[in-house]
Amino acid sequence: MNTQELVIELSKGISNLTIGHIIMLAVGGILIYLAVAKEYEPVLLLPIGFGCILANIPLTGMTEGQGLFAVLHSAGIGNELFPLLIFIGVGAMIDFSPLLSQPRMALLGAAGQFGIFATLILATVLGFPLNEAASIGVIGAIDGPTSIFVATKLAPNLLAPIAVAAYSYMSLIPIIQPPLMRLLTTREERRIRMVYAPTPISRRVLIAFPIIVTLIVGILVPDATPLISMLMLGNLLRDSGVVERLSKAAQNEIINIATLFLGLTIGSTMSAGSFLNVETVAILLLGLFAFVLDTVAGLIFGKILCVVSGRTINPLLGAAGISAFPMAGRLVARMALDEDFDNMVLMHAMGANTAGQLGSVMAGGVLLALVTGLLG
Amino acid sequence: MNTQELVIELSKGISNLTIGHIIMLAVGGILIYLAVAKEYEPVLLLPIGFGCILANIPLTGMTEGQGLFAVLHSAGIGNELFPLLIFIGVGAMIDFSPLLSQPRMALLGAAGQFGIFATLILATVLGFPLNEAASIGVIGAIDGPTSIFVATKLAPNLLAPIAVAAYSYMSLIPIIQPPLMRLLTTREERRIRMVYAPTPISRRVLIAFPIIVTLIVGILVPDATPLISMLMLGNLLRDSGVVERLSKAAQNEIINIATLFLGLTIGSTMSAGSFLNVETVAILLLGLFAFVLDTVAGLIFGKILCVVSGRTINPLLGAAGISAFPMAGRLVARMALDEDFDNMVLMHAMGANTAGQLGSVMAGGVLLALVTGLLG
Amino acid sequence: MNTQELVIELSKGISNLTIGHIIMLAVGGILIYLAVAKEYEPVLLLPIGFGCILANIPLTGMTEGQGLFAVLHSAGIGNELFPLLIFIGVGAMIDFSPLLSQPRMALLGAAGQFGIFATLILATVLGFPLNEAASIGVIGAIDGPTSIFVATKLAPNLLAPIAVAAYSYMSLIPIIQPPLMRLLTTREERRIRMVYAPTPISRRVLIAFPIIVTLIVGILVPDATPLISMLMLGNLLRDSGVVERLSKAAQNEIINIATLFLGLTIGSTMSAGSFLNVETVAILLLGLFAFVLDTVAGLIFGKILCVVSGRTINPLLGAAGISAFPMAGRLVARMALDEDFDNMVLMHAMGANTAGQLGSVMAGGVLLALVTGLLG
Amino acid sequence: MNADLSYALQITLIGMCLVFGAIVLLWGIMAALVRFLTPPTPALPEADEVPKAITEIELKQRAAAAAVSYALSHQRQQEAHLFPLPPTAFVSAWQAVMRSTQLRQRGPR
Amino acid sequence: MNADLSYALQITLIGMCLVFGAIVLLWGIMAALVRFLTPPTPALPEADEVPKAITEIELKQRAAAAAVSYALSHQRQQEAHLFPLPPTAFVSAWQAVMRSTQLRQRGPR
Amino acid sequence: MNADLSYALQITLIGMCLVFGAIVLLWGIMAALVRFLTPPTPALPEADEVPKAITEIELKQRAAAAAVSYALSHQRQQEAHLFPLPPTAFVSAWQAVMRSTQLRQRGPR
Ligand code: NA
Ligand code: NA
Ligand code: NA
Repeated sequence: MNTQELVIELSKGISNLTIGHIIMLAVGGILIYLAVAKEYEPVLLLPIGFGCILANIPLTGMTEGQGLFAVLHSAGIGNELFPLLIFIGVGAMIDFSPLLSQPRMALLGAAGQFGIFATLILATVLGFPLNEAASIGVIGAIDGPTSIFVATKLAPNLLAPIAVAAYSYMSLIPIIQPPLMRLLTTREERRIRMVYAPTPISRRVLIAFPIIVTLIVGILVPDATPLISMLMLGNLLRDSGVVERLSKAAQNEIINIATLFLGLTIGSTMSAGSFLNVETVAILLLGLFAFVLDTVAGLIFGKILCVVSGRTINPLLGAAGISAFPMAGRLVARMALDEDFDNMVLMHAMGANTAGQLGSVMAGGVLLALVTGLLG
Repeated sequence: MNTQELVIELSKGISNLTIGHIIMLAVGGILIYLAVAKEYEPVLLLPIGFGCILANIPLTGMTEGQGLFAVLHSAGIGNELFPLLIFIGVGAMIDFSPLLSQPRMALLGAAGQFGIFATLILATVLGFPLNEAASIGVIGAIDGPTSIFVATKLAPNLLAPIAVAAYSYMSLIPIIQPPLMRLLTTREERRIRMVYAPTPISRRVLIAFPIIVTLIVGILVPDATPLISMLMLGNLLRDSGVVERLSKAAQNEIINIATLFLGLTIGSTMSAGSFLNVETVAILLLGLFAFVLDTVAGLIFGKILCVVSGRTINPLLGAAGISAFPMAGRLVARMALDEDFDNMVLMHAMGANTAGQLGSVMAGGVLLALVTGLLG
Repeated sequence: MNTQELVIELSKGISNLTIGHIIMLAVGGILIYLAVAKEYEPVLLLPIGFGCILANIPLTGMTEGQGLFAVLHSAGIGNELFPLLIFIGVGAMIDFSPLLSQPRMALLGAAGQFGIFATLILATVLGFPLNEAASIGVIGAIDGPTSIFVATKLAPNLLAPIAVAAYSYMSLIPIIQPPLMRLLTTREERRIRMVYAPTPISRRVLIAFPIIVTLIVGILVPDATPLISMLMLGNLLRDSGVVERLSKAAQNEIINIATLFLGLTIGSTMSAGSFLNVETVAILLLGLFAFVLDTVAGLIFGKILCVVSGRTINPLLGAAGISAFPMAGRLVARMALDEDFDNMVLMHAMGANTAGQLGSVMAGGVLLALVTGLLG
Repeated sequence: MNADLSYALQITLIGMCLVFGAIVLLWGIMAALVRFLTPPTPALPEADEVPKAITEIELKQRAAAAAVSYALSHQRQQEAHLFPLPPTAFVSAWQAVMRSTQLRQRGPR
Repeated sequence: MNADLSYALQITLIGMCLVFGAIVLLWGIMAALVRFLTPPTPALPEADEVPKAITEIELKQRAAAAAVSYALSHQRQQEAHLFPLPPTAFVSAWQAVMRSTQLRQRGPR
Repeated sequence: MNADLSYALQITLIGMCLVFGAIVLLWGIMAALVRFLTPPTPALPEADEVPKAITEIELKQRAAAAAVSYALSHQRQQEAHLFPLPPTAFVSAWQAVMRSTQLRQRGPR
């Protein structure tokens, strides 16, 4: 090995560094900054940002062959294992009793899915083929695992920007939603108080609920079954009360490990080569559009319900129906409190929020079914 | 897409639902009911029941290709990883000192394996080929991981009914055993009190025991090595006292995650197509036969020992030698207490029960060796 | 099956047992003894010893086909997953503030890598080809995951003796280092006291550090990126303070499970056939040579720094620069205390020790880059 | 209008209908579950007037209490405690001493 | 009698013999382990009569105590505590106050 | 001298240089990080003499304290506690009682 070869060998890292890499390294740094300094969904943004950095250091081999990220990708992304494991954990953390005790709150979980379809239309207009447009639309599910699940099935090539958009915007909920809430509702509407006289929910109902939902959704929308069933499995582990060990495992080991690996691997798909292009920018903008539209549709539907119900429903609740569990629910409750320090709508908001979670999964499954049916 | 196609696409779930699916959905529901309401081995029956339900919702794709259950099956059932991981955890929870301090209790762990072989004979008579008959017989090991391990090697096509039989009957131990105990022993026999003057067991013995057992069993019955060695590894982690971290991991993370995945995946093999047939009914009946015969053989052997020892051994202990650790041991102790509130045989029963656990694994290995030798 | 066949079938375990197996069974027993009785790195030596025993019981099939160890090997050794997961956990346990507050301590982490290269030269002289010689040299990194990572890439056939040497000698640090320390330093030198007036380290520095190190090392030495980045990821999870869940998972579940599986699988590569030969003996001796040389080089460099700094640096610190985190650091602090019960150099020693950890990873990466570059 | 856009519009129409339909179905299921699976309560206050006596203020108070308890429970969940600790142990031992002192001071000496 | 049945009978015969053989071997090993690896106890009560003095009642009491402690330890294990907590901390702090009060009350004032 | 040995010597030379180079770079980075990212402290004791007043003994004491606290924290880490418990709760409740007693004993009756 002569000196020249040596210098080439030793400087291969720097000499292969492109401007694209540097931009993506900065993007990774920004994601980590948002995670650490702003605490926006840090459990996801931090691993995504770190994975992004690693994917844009040249010649590490981590995303190829037997490299770490290639291994993790085929172990848990390609087959959707990680999103499903995360859903077991999420299910084990969700309490459906606020929804079960006020079943009409479920309605609010439907309108908040409108952004999915509107974005699908817009993306089609912009020239994306149907499968990609649908995958972009599903960012509007505002639910990470659902977005990843659908995108992996319909357009795996767009997984990186879709997942990044889903999780980044989800973490930006406290910034995106409040202006829309103020814009679309009057002060009087936001001050509407709601009666809280819930039916007591028995253990039997809590146990039957996840099983029945799995059955009904499973039979009506088979494509949504993996997602909804794992969410409901987690919830059953929790509410059954007889498998404390498994419930703890779902809420801790399983979700933590899957989250870390999912975040890193999603981040590692953000390589300059495949991420830095006009399509990504379009997807990010469309994703933001979907988020805004979900909130707008939710709020308008909330206003309709408000009128229909004789002003007994606070229209802010519509904004909680978009999913983004549990941030959206809490945000709505805080907004109502801000207007009137005595206006407690948290239980109603959590009901609408869990309904939005269910609605998002079902909307994702319906979309998958329709697009697969059309294309297949 | 015209309306007709759309209706077909959207109703594909319902239109593919067969009466078989509905029956199996009910079976899954019953398993969950037993788990939740009766608390029969809920950590296994609940995931099995839920997996069964998911396997019988049409067109979810979860058991094919890259579906969740296909992934979990090839990750941990086909290669027997999950049963072995569970055995590490079980080993880390077993205390062998009751057995070590009364080594003669070991004898009771041998008779309780008779059901394995008698069921093998009966299954052969009923026309099952030898490999399948042996897999059915091993339900009589009354030990989930052993049954799954042997069945995966000899007759993977029968895995579902065998695993379901093994775990369901194990959870029904408190219902199956007591009538047999009362039938086969007299009140006087059940009231026999036993002297408890155990040799103190030093830490050195507790550490040497799992290593020696692994060596001896491993060399004499190589086919039993994976099972016995993982059981003994867990026990060594526990008793060595120097790897607290690993012992905790075995008793918590490892066993919990493996149990959840194993249960779900076993349940997912209970699809109507492969489960609903005469063979399954025959296997379930043969499994029950094996359970009964194990208990009967154990009790008869207990009575023989009782006579031989000059009525210093309570024949009930024979029923603890069947494995089904630790339920069988506790049940025997409770039966003895029921007859005489002052008759403490728990330590003896746990000794016999741990011996039964070892005997079951060895019997499984012997069976595997003999059948493989004959067929291969 | 006639009687003769039966006897052959049933005695296949014993009849296939060779003297080599017996020797290796004894080796496994000795490793477990060291782990349990001497508490030398028990979390690794115990699983390695147990894996060694299982690999040398004939005909278990555990290391072939779909056997447990074959499965674990392809799941986590062949692709270096387990060492990298361990590094996430190690990173989450390392506190870099002693190093950051005394950056000059970093220098001590460079000299302690000399053994790597000297051993490479010696192994080449002894006739090992370059790739094998480099893998043997990397035992001198005195860091398990680094050794395994490099050996898997360069000479997977030597993985067993290299990993065993790395971990065994690491556990023997308290025996190997003190005589060398006493031999190479005078009593006066060991009694040198050091001023401790550290710069306070802000949270911002602690968070920026792992990211910057990943970037710089990643770009300069791409081959070291997987190792250094996972170490730094763990450290970032810890120091960011916003992802407590992930940090705990890294420090507990992830590292414990990976350590257990890694140990078992490494042990299982110690089969008599591939382990019991002159090469292994040579590797073990060369590994010891590397350890000794690392310590000697570190101490000599420490003496040089001592002189250069006007006797304000205790030369013992050089011995902490070899990696072997955190044992070497603690050992140095204890040696200093032994000479003078008032001489506190623990913080300086931990600084040097963490620098040694970083130096080891970088040296491993440099070696990998140079050898890969040379071999083509 | 190209084919994809036409498809997209169809999907939107059908999709939103299905989502609303599914949600309404869910509403019905939940209502039925709660009605049929809730065990009959002891039915103590059979006096029909009592529920009406609950003023709006009381309802608001109840909502507030539920919200606070829910928020607290949720916050606790987020901290991901691995097992529940008996809360009394966490009354600092020093506090206990002060309480004990107060206990002694009751009544004149 | 078909071949499989004949095999099954052979397997049963040989299998049960082997299982019993292995168990007897295990018995022997355990007895040997306990004998040879148990460190010689301080051998304090060398008086040979003492062991005989242990009446059957005492043996039963011992068995009962062992059973209870075993059952309790097992129960605790099932709850899957992730690490052992010092038991004293769980004496409720309030209890501590009461103890302290009792402490004060010892003896006349 | 064969080719491999020649290579090995080259690798050693270049490798050690690179390792030292990288470590020196690391030193520089760390120094820069600490300098530029440390937030300006409130700068209260602007009096320049104060730092000098810290005698060598005090520095040693400080080192000792840091070492002990570091060692303790590390030891605790090794025990792999899954979440930090408030230390006060672990002042044994019995200790609390004794403290309470001492509290009462202050001053004459
Ligand atoms: Na949504
Ligand atoms: Na059995
Ligand atoms: Na080193």
